[in-house]
Amino acid sequence: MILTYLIIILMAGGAAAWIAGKWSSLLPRYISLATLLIDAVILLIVLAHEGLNSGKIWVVEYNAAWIPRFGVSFHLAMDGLSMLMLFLTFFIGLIAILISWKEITVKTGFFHFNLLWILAGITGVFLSMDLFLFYFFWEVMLIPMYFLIGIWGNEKRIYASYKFFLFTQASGLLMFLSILGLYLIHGSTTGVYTFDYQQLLGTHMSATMEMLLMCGFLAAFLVKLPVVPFHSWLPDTYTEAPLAGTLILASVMSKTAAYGLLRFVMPVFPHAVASFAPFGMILGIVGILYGAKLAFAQTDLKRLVAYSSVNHMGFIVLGVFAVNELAYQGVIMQIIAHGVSTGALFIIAGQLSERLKTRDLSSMGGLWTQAPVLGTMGLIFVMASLGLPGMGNFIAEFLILLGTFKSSVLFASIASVGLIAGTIYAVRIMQKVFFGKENSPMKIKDLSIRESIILGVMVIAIFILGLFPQPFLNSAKPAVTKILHANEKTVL
Amino acid sequence: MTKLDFLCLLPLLVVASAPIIMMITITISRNFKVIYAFSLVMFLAALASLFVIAPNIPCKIESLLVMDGFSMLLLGAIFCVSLVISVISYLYFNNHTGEREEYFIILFIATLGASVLVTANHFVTFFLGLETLSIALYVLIAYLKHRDYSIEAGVKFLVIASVATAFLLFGMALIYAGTGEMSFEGVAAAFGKGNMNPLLVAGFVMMLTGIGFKLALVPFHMWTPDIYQGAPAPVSTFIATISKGAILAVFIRFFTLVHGSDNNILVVIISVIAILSMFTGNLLALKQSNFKRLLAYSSIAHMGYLMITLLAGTVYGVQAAIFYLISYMITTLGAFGTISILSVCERDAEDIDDLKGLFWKNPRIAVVLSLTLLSLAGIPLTAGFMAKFYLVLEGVRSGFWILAFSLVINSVISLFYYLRVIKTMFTHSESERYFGLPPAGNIVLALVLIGILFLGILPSFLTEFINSFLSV
Amino acid sequence: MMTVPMETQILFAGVLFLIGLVGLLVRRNIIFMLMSIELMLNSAAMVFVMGGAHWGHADGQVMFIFILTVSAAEVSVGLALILQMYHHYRTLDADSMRKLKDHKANENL
Amino acid sequence: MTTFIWLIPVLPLISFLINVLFNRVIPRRGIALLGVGSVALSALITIIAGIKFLSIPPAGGAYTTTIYTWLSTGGFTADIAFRMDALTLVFCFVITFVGALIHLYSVEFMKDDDGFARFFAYMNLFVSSMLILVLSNNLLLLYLGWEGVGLCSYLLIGFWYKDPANDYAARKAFIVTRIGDTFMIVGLFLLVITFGTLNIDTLLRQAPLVWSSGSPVAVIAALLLLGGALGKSAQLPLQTWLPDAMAGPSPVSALIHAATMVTAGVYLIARLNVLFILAPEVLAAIAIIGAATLLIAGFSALTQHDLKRVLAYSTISQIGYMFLALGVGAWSAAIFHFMIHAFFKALLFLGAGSIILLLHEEHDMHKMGGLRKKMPIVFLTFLIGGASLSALPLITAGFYSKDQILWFSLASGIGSKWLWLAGIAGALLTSLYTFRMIFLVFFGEAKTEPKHQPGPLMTIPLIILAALSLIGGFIELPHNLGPVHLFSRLLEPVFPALILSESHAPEWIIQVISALIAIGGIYLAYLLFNKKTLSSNVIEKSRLSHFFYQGWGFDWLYNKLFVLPLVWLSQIDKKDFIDKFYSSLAHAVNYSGTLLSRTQNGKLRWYVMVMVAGLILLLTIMLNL
Repeated sequence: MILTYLIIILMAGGAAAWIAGKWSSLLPRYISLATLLIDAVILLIVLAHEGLNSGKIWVVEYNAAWIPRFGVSFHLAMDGLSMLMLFLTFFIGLIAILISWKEITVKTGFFHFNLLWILAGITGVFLSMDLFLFYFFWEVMLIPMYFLIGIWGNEKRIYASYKFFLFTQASGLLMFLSILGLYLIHGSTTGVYTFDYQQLLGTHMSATMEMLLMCGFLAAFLVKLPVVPFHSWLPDTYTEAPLAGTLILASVMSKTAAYGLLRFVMPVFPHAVASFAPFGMILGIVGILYGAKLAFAQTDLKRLVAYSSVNHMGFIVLGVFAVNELAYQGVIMQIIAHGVSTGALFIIAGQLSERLKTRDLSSMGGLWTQAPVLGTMGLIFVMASLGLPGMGNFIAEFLILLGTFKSSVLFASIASVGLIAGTIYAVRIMQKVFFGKENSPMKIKDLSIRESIILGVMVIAIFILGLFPQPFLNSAKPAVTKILHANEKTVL
Repeated sequence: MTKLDFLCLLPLLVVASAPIIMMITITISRNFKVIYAFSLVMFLAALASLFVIAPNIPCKIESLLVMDGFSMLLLGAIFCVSLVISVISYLYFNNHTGEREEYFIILFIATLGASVLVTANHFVTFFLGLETLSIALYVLIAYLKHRDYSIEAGVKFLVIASVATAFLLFGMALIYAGTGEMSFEGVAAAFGKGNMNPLLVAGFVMMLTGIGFKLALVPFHMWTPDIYQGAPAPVSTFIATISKGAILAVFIRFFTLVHGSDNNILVVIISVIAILSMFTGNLLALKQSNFKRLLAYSSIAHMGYLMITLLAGTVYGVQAAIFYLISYMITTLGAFGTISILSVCERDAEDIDDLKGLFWKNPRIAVVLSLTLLSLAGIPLTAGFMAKFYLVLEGVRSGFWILAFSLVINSVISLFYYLRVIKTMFTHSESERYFGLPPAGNIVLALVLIGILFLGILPSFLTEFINSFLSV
Repeated sequence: MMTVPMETQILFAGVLFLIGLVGLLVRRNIIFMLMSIELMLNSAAMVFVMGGAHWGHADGQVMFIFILTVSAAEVSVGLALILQMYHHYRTLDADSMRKLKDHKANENL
Repeated sequence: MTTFIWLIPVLPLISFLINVLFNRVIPRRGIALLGVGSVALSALITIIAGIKFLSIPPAGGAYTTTIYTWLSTGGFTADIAFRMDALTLVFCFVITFVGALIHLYSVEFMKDDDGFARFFAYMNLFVSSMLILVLSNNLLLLYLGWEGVGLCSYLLIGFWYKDPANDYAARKAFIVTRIGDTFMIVGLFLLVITFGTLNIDTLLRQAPLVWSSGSPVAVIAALLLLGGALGKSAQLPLQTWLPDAMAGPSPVSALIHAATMVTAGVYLIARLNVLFILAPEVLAAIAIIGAATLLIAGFSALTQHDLKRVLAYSTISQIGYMFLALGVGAWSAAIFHFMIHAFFKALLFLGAGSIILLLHEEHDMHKMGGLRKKMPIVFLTFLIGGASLSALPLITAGFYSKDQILWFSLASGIGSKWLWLAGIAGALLTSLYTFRMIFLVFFGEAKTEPKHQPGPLMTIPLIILAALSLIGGFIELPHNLGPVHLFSRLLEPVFPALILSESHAPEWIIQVISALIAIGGIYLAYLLFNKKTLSSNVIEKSRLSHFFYQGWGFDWLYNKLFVLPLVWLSQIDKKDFIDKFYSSLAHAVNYSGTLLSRTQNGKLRWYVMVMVAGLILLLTIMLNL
C-alpha cells in the first residue's frame, strides 16, 4: 500500500498546489517541495525498514484487482532497481522544483501541478508490475509534460510540445498494441488472460510473433530514450522546454525507457532480444557517434547538450543489448549518472541563457572571468559528460563498454570511438562558453547561493557515483540477476 | 398486445406523452422555464420507467419492438444524454428571445424516434423511428432561423437525409421483395439459408448506405461538418450523441442478427469503410479552425473506430461498442456542452480562437474541455482511453490487426488537432477576464468531468454493468 | 390476369428510383429536388407493394401507407424550410447555399 | 608505514579541495603555503617511505594498502588501493620533489597573475592525479590518474584562457591524448576479459601463464596499451600536441610537459613490462617509434624560434630515448633517464620561464641574446641543464643516463645497430640544438633588456635542480667506470634482467663515440650559431628547415586528414537530415488534409453525388464478388 501512497501523495500534492496557486504564487512551491520531501522520506523509511537484501523478490509489493474483467490489476512492486530509479526521480524532482523557484513566476500553481503529476506518472512507471498499468502511467506523464512545455517553454514551445507528444504517443501506442498481443497470446495459450508482468514472463510464442511484439515495445522505448533515428523530437523538446521540464525529460523521463528495456523487453522476449542484439548494439553505436557529431555541430548551447544526451543514450542501448551483468550494471549507473550530469549541464545552460538572454554559443565566451563558480561547475559536468574517471559517467561507460566487449569485441571497439567523439564536443562547450574572448557585452552575475547549492549537491552526487558506486551496484544487483536469469532460463 | 407488452412500452410512452402535454401547456401559457423543468421531469420519468420495466425484460412487443438488455442500456444512455442536453439547451436558449418552448417538444419527438430505433426489431419500426428522428432533426437544425447558417444546414440535411432514407427504404424493399420478411429475425433467417441472390445483396448495400449516412461513415459523410456547424450547438450535440447512438444500436442489432461478420465480403467492405473513415475524418480535421466542424470530422473518425467492434462479431464486441458509445457520448457532451455554454445569442462559440486564453479566463471550463479532448484522443485517465483499449482489444482478439494499426496511426494524427485546441486554450488572449458560470453549467461540467474520469479510472463498473445487461 | 414477373416489377421500380436520383442530381431548383426525392421514396414504396403482392401478405401495403404518411410529413417540413430558404436567399437554387464549407481550402471556389 | 602511503596523493588533493572551496577567503600567501606545503609534505612522506623502503625492504617488494572496494560487479573488481614498489618510489620521488620545487618557483613566477589560486589548484590536482597514476595497484585506478593528469594538462595549457590560441592548444592536447587513452581503455577491456582483473600484480603474474610469447592477443593488448602511452608521452604519431602545449605557464611546462606527465607512457610500459615482453613485435615497435621520434623531434628542435618550443621538441626527443630504451628491454635505463631528464628538463624550462618572464613575455630566441651577463644565475643553471641534456661526458648526469641507453640499444639482445645509429644521430642533434639555444639566448649582442633579476624563490629551485643535473648521474655508473649501481639495484626486483647480445663492440668505444658526438655537436653549434662561420641564415631559411620547423607537416597532415573532414561532416548535416524525414511526413499528412478539405465545398448536389458514387461503388463490388 505504501507504494500506492507514493503516487497518490504526488497527485494529491499536485492538485493541492494547483488550488493553492489561486491564492498565492509562493504556496504551490512549498507544497510541491513538501510533497516530494514526504515521498523521499517515505522511500528512505522503506529502505531503512526493509533493507535491500531481505531475500524477497520484491522489497515491497502491492496487488489489487483493477479491471478484473480483463485481468488488469493494480500491481505495484519495488526492488532495488526501482528504488534507485525512484531516488533519482525524487532527487531530480526536488532539483527541478528548486531550480524553478524564482524562474517560474506565472501560474505557479498549474506549473507545480504538472510537475508533480509528471513525477507521479514516472513513479508509477517505475513501480508498475502490470503491463496495462505500466502503459497507463507511461501515458499519464505525457500530458502534464505537454503543458509544461507548451505553457512555460521558450519561443518555439508549441512546435516542440507537439513534436514531443506525437512522437511519444505514436510509439507508445505501438507498445500498447504489443501489450495487447502479448496478453492475447498468453491468454490463448494458457487460458489465463492477464496483464500481470510475472505471469507474462516466459510466454511461449512463435519466433516471428515474439519479434513483432518486441518491436512494438522497442518502438516506445527507443523513441523515448531516444535512439537514432527516432531522436528528432529530442533537440527541439529539450531546447524549448522550461528548465525544470528539460531536467525531468532528460534526467528521468528518458530513463523510463531504459528501465522499460531492462525490465520488460529483456526478460519477456529473450529469443527476439538474442536475435535483435547485434542490431540493437549497432543502433547504440549509431546513437553514440551520430549524437556526438550533431552535438559538435550545434551553436545553441541547450541543443548541444540535448544532442549529447543522444550520445549518452546510445551507451544505454549498447549496454542493454550486450545482455550481461556488467553491461546492465553499467546501464543502471548510466541512467543515474546521466541523470545527474546532463541535468546539471542543462541547469548550467539554463542559468547562462537566463543571464545572457541567448543560448547562442557565439555570443558567449570568456565567461570564466565573470562567473568562476559557474565555470567550475560547467567544467565539472562537462568532464563528467565526457566520462572522466572519478565521476559517475565513467563507471557507467566503463561497465557498459566492458560488458559489450564481452559480447562483441568489434562493437565495443567501435563504440569506444564515442569516447573521443564525446571529448570533442564536450570540450567545445568549455571553449565556447567559458574560455576565449568575451563576446557578450553583458555583465553577468555568478551563481547565487541557491543555485550554487543546487549544483553543489549535484557535484557531490556525481562524485559519489564515481567514487563510491558500490552501494548502487549492490542495490541493482538482485534485479539485474533476476532479469538475466529470466532471460537465460527461457533461452536455454 | 398483452398488458405486459404495454407495460414494456412504458419508456416510449412516457417520451411520447411529453410533447402532447407540452403542446397543451403552451396553448395555455408560454413559459420557457416551466417547459424546461417539465422536460427534465419527463426525462427523469422515462429513466425511472426503465427501472419499472426492468424485471420484465426481455420482452417482445409483437415482432415490431423488442425490450431487452441491449435496448434498456441504450435507452438509459439516451435518456441520460437527453437530460443533459436539455440542461445544455436551456443554458443555450436562455440567451435567446422568441419562441423557444417548441424546441423542447421537438427534442422529445426526436428522442422518441431514437428510442424507437433502439428498440426496433422490424423494418417498419426501423423506418418509423428513423423518420421520426430525422424529421424532428430537420426542424431542430433550422430552429434558429434568424441565423445565417441554420436554414442552409436544415435544407442540406433535409435533402441528404431524405436521399439516405430513400436508399434505406429501397434497400428494405428489395430485401422484403426477396425474402418476404420484414422482421429482423425473419430476414436473418432468410439470410441464414445462404441464398444470397443479387437482390438481397443490393438491398443490403442500400441499407448500408442509409445507415452509413446517419453514422457519417465515408463516403456518406459529406454532410456532417456543414450540419454540425450550422445547427445550434445543443442540436449538434444531439446529432452527435443520440442520433448516432440510436442508429448504431439498430445497426448492431441487425448486423449481429444476420451474422454480418461471417460474410467475408461484408467484412472487407466495412473494414475499408472504417479505415477510410478514420483517415478522412482525421485528415479533414487537421487544419480545421472551426471547432464544431472539427468535432464533426472527429466524429467521422470515431465512427470508423467503432466499426472495429462491429466486425468482431462477438458479444464482447457489442460490449466494447456500447462502452465506446457511452464514453463517446459523455465526451461529446463535454465538448458541445462547452460550446453551448460559451455561445452567445448572435453566434455560437465555434471558432477555435474563441477558446483563446480560456485556461486563464475560466479554468473550470478549460479543464473539462481539455479532458474531453484528451478523452477523444484516447489518453489515459479518461474514458476515451478505456474505450479505445476495449475496442482495440476486441479488434485484436478477432484478428483485425490492420484496423488496429490504422487506429493507432489515426490516434496520432488526431492528436495534432486535439492538441491544437488545447494549445489555443492556454495561449494568452487580450482579455483575461474571468466570467461566471451558471450553476446548471457547473453541474453539467461536473457530470462530464466525473463521467470521463470515472470511466477512465474505474471502468469496471460500466463493463460489469453492460455485461450483466447483455447476458439477460 | 397476366402476372408480370418479379424481376420486371423491380426493374420498373428501379428505373423510377433512378429517374428520381438523376433528377435530384441534375436539378438545381430545390423544389424539384424535393420532388425527385418523393419519386425515389415512392418507387421504394412500390417495391413494398409488389413484395406484398408477391408474398401474399399485407405487410407491404401497410408499409406503403407508412411511407406515404411519413413522406407527407417530410414534405411539409421540407416545404416550410424551403419557404424560409426563399425568404432568406430570394432564390430556390440549391447551389446558392454555400456558406457552410471548409473555408480555407475552398476560398476561391 | 604502509598505511600512510595513501597520504602521498591525498595531501595535494586535500590542498586542492581547500583551495577550490575557500579560495575567496584565503589570502595569496595562504594559497601559496597550501599549494607548496602540501606537495612538499608529500615529498617528505615519499622520502621517508623511500628510506624505510631501502632500509627494510617490504615483503613482496612493495607496500600495499587498500582503502576500499571501488566497484565490484559481474566478476570484476577494482579497488581504490595503492602499491608502492621501487619503480613507483622513483616516480613518486621525482613527482613530489621536482613538483615541490616547481611549486615553489611558481609562487614567484605567478605572483602577479589573477589566476594565482586557480593555478595552484590545478597544479595540486595534477600532482595528486599523477601520484595516483603511479601509486595505483590496478589499471582502472591508474586510468583515473591518467585521465586526471590529462584534465590538468588541458586546464593548465589553457590557463590563460582569454587567448583562443591557448584554448586551441589545450583542446588539441586533450583530444589527442584522449585518442591514445581510448586505445588504452580498449586494451583494459581486453585485459579484463582475459584475466578477469586489472590488478597489476595479478596481471603480471598471470600473463605469462595465459599467453605465450608473441600470441596475437598479447600483441593486440600490448599495442592498445601502447596507444595510450604514445598519446600521453607525445610519441609518433601522436606527438603533435606537445609543442603547442607550451602555451601554458612555464612552470606547467616544466612539471607536466617535461618532467612528469609526459613520462606516464614510459611508466605504463615499464610497469607492464611483462605484457610487453610477451609481445616482442610491439617491443620492437616501441624501440623504432622511440628512435624515429627522437630524430624527428630533434630536427624540429633545431629549427624553432620559440625558446619553449625548442625545449618541447627536445622533450619529445628525450622521451623518444626512453622509448628506445624500453623497446630494447633496458627498463632501468629508461627510468634512469626519466629521472635525470626530469631534473635537467625542469631546470631548463624553469630557466626558460625566468627568461621569458623577465624579457616581457618574449619567446623568440632571435630577439634575445647576451643574457650571459644580465642573468648570471639563470645562465649558469641553464648551461648546466643544457650540458646535461647534451650529455656532456663525465660531469653531467645526462651523460650517464643517455650513455646507458645508447649502449643498450646496441648491446641488448633485441637491440640493433640501426637503433644505436639513430640514438647517436639524435645525440648529435641534441647537443646541436641545445647549444644553438644557449648561444642564441645568452651570447651575442643583447637585444632585449630584462625587467629585473629573478628572486630567491625562483633561483633556489634552479640551483637545486642544476645540482641534481650534475650529480644525479653518479648513483648509476656504467660498468666500466665504477661499481656504483644504486639505481638499477633498486629497480632490480621490478624488472626482468636484460639479456645482452654476444657480439658487440666494447662498451668503452661506444662511450667514447657518444662523448665525441656530444662535444662535436657543441662545437658545431658554436661554429654555426656563435661564430657564424657557416651561414646559419641559409640553413634557417631553407625549405627543409621550414619543414622541420612545422614539425614535419604532421599538423598539416592531420588537419587535412581528420580535422577538416570532421568539421565538414559536422557542417553538412547540422540540421540533422533525419528530422527532415519526419517533418516532410508531417507536411505530407497536412497536405493531404488540405486536399481532402477541397471536397468539403459546401455544394449540396456534390455531397449527394459523392454519396451516390459511394453507393454505386459498393454495389459494384458487392455484386461482382
